[in-house]
Amino acid sequence: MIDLSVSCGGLALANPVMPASGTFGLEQAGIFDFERLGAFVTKTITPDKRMGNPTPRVSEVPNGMLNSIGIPSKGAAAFVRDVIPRFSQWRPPLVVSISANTPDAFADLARTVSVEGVAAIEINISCPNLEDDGKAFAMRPESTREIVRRLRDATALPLWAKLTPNAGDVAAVAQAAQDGGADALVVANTILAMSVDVTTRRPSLGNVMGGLSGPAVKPIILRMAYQCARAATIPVIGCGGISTARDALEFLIVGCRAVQVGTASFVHPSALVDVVDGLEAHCRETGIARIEDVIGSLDLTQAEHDMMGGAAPASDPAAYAEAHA
Amino acid sequence: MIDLSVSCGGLALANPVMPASGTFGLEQAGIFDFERLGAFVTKTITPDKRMGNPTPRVSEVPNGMLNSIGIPSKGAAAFVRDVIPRFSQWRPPLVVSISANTPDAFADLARTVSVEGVAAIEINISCPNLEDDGKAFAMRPESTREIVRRLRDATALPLWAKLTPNAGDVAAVAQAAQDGGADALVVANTILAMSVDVTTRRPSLGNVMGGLSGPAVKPIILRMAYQCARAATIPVIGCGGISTARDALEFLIVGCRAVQVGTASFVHPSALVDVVDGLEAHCRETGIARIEDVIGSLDLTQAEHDMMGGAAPASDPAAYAEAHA
Amino acid sequence: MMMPMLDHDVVPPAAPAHPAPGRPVELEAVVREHVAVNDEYRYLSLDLPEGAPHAKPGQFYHLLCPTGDGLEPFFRRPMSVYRVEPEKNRLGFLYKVTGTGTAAMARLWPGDTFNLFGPLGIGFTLPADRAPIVLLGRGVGLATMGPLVPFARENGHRVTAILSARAPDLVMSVDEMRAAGADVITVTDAEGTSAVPHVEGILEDLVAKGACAALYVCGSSRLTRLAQAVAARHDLFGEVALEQQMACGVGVCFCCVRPFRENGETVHRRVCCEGPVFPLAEALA
Amino acid sequence: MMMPMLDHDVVPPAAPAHPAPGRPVELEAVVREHVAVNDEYRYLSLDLPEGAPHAKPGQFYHLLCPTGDGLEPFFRRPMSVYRVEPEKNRLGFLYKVTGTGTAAMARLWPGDTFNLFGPLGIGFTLPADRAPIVLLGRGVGLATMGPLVPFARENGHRVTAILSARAPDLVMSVDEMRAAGADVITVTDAEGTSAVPHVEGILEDLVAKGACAALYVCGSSRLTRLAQAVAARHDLFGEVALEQQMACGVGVCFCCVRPFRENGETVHRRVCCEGPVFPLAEALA
Ligand SMILES: Cc1cc2nc3c(=O)[nH]c(=O)nc-3n(C[C@H](O)[C@H](O)[C@H](O)COP(=O)(O)OP(=O)(O)OC[C@H]3O[C@@H](n4cnc5c(N)ncnc54)[C@H](O)[C@@H]3O)c2cc1C
Ligand SMILES: Cc1cc2nc3c(=O)[nH]c(=O)nc-3n(C[C@H](O)[C@H](O)[C@H](O)COP(=O)(O)OP(=O)(O)OC[C@H]3O[C@@H](n4cnc5c(N)ncnc54)[C@H](O)[C@@H]3O)c2cc1C
Ligand SMILES: Cc1cc2nc3c(=O)[nH]c(=O)nc-3n(C[C@H](O)[C@H](O)[C@H](O)COP(=O)(O)O)c2cc1C
Ligand SMILES: Cc1cc2nc3c(=O)[nH]c(=O)nc-3n(C[C@H](O)[C@H](O)[C@H](O)COP(=O)(O)O)c2cc1C
Ligand code: FES
Ligand code: FES
Repeated sequence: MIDLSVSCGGLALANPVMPASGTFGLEQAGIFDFERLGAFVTKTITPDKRMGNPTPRVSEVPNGMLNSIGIPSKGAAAFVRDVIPRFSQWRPPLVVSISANTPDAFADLARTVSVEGVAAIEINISCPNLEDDGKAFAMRPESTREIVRRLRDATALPLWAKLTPNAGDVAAVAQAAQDGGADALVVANTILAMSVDVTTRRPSLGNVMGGLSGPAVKPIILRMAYQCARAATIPVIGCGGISTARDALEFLIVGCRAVQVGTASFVHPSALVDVVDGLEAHCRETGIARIEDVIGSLDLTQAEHDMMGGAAPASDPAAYAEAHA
Repeated sequence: MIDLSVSCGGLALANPVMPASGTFGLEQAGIFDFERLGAFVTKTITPDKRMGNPTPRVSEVPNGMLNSIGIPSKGAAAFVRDVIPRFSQWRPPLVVSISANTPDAFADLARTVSVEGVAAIEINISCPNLEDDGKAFAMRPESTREIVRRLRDATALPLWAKLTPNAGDVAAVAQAAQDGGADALVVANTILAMSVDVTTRRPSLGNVMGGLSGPAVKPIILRMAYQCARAATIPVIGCGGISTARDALEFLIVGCRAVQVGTASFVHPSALVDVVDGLEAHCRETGIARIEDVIGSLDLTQAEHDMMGGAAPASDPAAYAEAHA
Repeated sequence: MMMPMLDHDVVPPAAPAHPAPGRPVELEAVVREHVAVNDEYRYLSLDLPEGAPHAKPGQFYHLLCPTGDGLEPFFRRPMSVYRVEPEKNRLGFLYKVTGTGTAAMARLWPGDTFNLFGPLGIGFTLPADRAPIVLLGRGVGLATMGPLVPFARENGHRVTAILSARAPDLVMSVDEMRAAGADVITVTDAEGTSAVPHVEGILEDLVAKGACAALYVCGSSRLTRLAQAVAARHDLFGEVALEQQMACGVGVCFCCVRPFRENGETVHRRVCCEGPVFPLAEALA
Repeated sequence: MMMPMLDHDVVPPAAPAHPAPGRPVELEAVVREHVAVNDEYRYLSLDLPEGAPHAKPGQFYHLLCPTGDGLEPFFRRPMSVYRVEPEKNRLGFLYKVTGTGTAAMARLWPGDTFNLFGPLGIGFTLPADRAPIVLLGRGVGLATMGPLVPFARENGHRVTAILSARAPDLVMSVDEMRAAGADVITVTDAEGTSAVPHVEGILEDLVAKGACAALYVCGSSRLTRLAQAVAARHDLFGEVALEQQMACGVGVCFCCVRPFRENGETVHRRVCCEGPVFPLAEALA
């Protein structure tokens, strides 16, 4: 028996695999086995009812997708009443994603969803803070520290801060979230992007710009997850372009304690369970008893790999202390 | 005859297509017709001789590549003596890319390459500034403004500032470069990223992290180019994932006056000339006489496209004023 | 309501309740036949694996079109079932090559496998009382309407199909629909018979003759608005099958919404799981 | 130097000058034949379009392996020519399936087109004076060495090929090389004959017999170091064909560098355009 369990951000998870917010819902209950997940993560909810963005809301790009869904929401009250109780029929813990446009509303919402049946709160701080010129909370370390502190005071539940990859210094934002009292970091949300229909000269999204996700972002988000795992001591949950167990392993190896799978489920409806199965198979095949042993196992020894099957002599390390081009 | 000429950053270009720094060299002279390019852009040179980074220096990822070449360089003196004169046999203007790790060395280098045969200087300010804790100049507006100003004083040649997509607020950096006296902006360099070989648990690059380029980055860089074109009045040159004329058109439509093609040339050696041909063909087929008419022609009218061939009623715009999820 | 219900898909006009769709699965189908129907449309027939669930008329599959040679569709593509043959464990699509995904699909050869996810969405409901129905379709809409004819006939409904197209050679399914027992009327742009007033005349005639107690429409906003007007005028039951770009296909991503009228308010509904078949009166077409 | 030069690829050992490579082009070749040679290697023969430039021994092509069905190689893959048949306008590769690109390549069928870019790089040079040469190859190295045998024989050189492999059934090209006029010695791990001291003995014998005036090596760091030692000991001309990951293939990206000894200093050279064939003594293997 392979032990896939991990402790992560205040929760004990049966395995490190969970859905990414906005790509998962009760509608999938008939499609794959919910009991196989490490946790549930809901679509972000907002205090009030919202419509979301104009269509087209998605567009495909090479190896990825753009979305500008916005956050259509039935409001917090309806969510607490109608949705949360329905998750109690399954064992995995429920993580509720929340967002709001002011610190007050955000804190209120955190209180509202701190109810029986909710195991942790994921805070989507990639949304604009209307009290800070509309800049997203997670764009800067200061605003991140403040909002996390506010929310830390508002709830006793574990708090997972979901960062935005659009920040210039994600590692500093990660540290700030930890300082503010976050129990885990989700790295990261979608990357702001756009595409244009050359024939009509219109943006392919009704909202002009949208978030990029899927395999195309994986190398960028993996780098950020690695930087955050080095900068923070709280667990990092990798999220961005993970489609297969191999992708998940990359994130675990650079130091993530868990992963979220989003866009991949749109292409392969059973992607989440396939990743769990794949992790187990990988451990079995490589003689790993506990997935914990994979976490943070990145090998940084500088052996230049040799294309001809021998070890090449290491080159002068001093000459190598250069930036990437 | 389609008029592909554009004026851009102090130069009159026969067409808006040029190579991206580090992906072009005299070695290609036998491979495609150099006379067909809008301009030449050299690999970044540094003041002194450098070795570059350890191997493996490249790695492929879905629809893109990672590189950590570093800037191997024979030094400025050898470059001015041996390389610059050889470009005089062709008509397109020569843009020399330079970089250095201190403002002083950067300014000296700008002076050194301000010689006969050089039409403009592209400043690669994505490199670390050793006097600012190793943070790249272009990560923040202030350091960008300062270095551009320093270089502005050092040379009379047109100055193109090449920005880094790793900055959190690229539009602010663009404005700062303009304030500092740049004549054009190149948007952008590679995005910091990484990948891991799950079998060896080693980073796929000898340098651990490297720059992502190729089709995977296009939607992100296109968004940044659009933001910079709105924020600045000087020309923006789009660079990131452009492989075809359609890709180039997307950048022109969002407001770029020219484009650079990099990684695509590694897959299709004649990519640069193919993009020029494709732009001409597109203009011919769509009845456009001058490529200038395409620049900045993005259509932002909110017509929700209807999948069924009619115009759907526009939804409530107020409800749509939401952030992307 | 005291009328006998033939099937749980057959509901009284007053309160059309939607049947719950069968549980969707991801499966590898095998291409049986792949032919050009006319210059624009292709017919793809697939063998399903043993035990695969079967679609109801109006439901769709989400297709993983093959990648390669410069065509790299990323999303799945939604496609209505055109022919459902549960007894033979077969399925047919009628489709038009419009972009990347359908172009990739057009390269499938007999014997190739094709990854499908479905059946998805909510299909057509029939009125009670064996009431006569009228189908109104154009373009790709004909594909979606296809399986409604035998389904309605088997349930005892008289069916009239009004098929609209740009030119006579682009009208599809005429023979199939006739063979399945429908009266077929074709209208085309080329013959000048497809304009709204003319089609409206045909519909009014059918209503007057008692041949149109319910209206089904697909493939054209213009025709949808016409059907809405006629149905409202005569208080007819009606449904419309709608299209929207899809990512997940199962209701979680909210990209496939369209606007609907509900108690005087505009609301968004997801085409993939609240449709693709919707009450005619509520669609904002 | 007063020796007659047979060809500009044939240069005196004292000052080996490299021939200028032919101008590379991107072209669509057509698969003629594609067969498994043994459990690990495949042979791919291609028809080139009329007028395509031909490669010299040691040169390579940069291959655009087909994408599709989960294999999406992004870069081109470098591959030495194994057979060059200019008179028939044909080209052959001998390759091992090791990863994404070669797995994609392995799916090519006769009749398929295959996009190549080349010929690239600098090939082998022969010593002057019809001096006898010795080839030392292992694994994929044998593919690179392949065309050197007929090339050397045509230029009047006696050729001895020492072919190393894990097991006897993995030694390739023995018959071809014999047919082309080489003396072939096989050494294998399985037979315990491939260890460095044993191969060193064979080489020393050949030198002593006057059958080894120049050494060519490819496919093994161990054998390269051995060849360097023997060549240095007896002041022999020698070349080594090296591998490194490539992006551009033409010298502009600097990803394919390897370290070399040059006037006591370590320098980087690009395998794609300064090689892949390098002076034996200078490689840091
Ligand atoms: C429920 C449903 C049933 C359908 N049934 C059929 C059918 O039976 N026969 C048929 O020919 N077509 C049908 N369509 C339309 C079909 O989905 C599109 O023609 C197809 O997705 C186009 O993909 P593409 O890659 O060729 O085009 P592209 O333009 O390259 O597609 C780009 C993106 O837009 C989406 N898209 C483009 N057009 C449509 C559209 N009309 N509806 C939804 N998404 C679209 C694609 O799925 C893809 O995500 C149906 C659509 C829906 C929603
Ligand atoms: C000049 C030259 C000539 C060669 N000739 C032959 C030949 O005749 N027969 C043969 O079987 N192989 C030859 N090789 C090796 C061949 O290029 C690799 O086996 C091939 O690139 C592996 O690609 P992949 O996608 O299957 O493997 P992957 O491991 O999936 O490749 C990942 C990346 O690493 C690169 N890579 C992996 N192994 C090598 C390698 N050994 N050398 C260079 N790049 C590598 C790939 O090109 C790709 O960019 C040659 C290499 C070079 C440089
Ligand atoms: C359609 C869609 C909707 C999303 N909605 C949300 C959301 O409501 N809240 C949130 O924090 N992230 C949202 N995301 C971002 C994902 O949770 C995830 O961070 C991102 O997609 C990267 O992961 P992936 O590449 O595995 O999809 C959404 C992503 C997609 C594609
Ligand atoms: C191999 C390689 C080397 C590069 N070297 C440089 C460089 O020396 N200076 C620089 O400003 N950018 C360099 N770049 C970045 C490119 O100029 C370009 O900004 C980036 O690759 C994005 O464009 P692309 O997607 O078209 O390649 C390099 C990129 C690659 C792939
Ligand atoms: S396609 Fe995702 S909700 Fe309909
Ligand atoms: S592969 Fe680009 S320099 Fe050799």
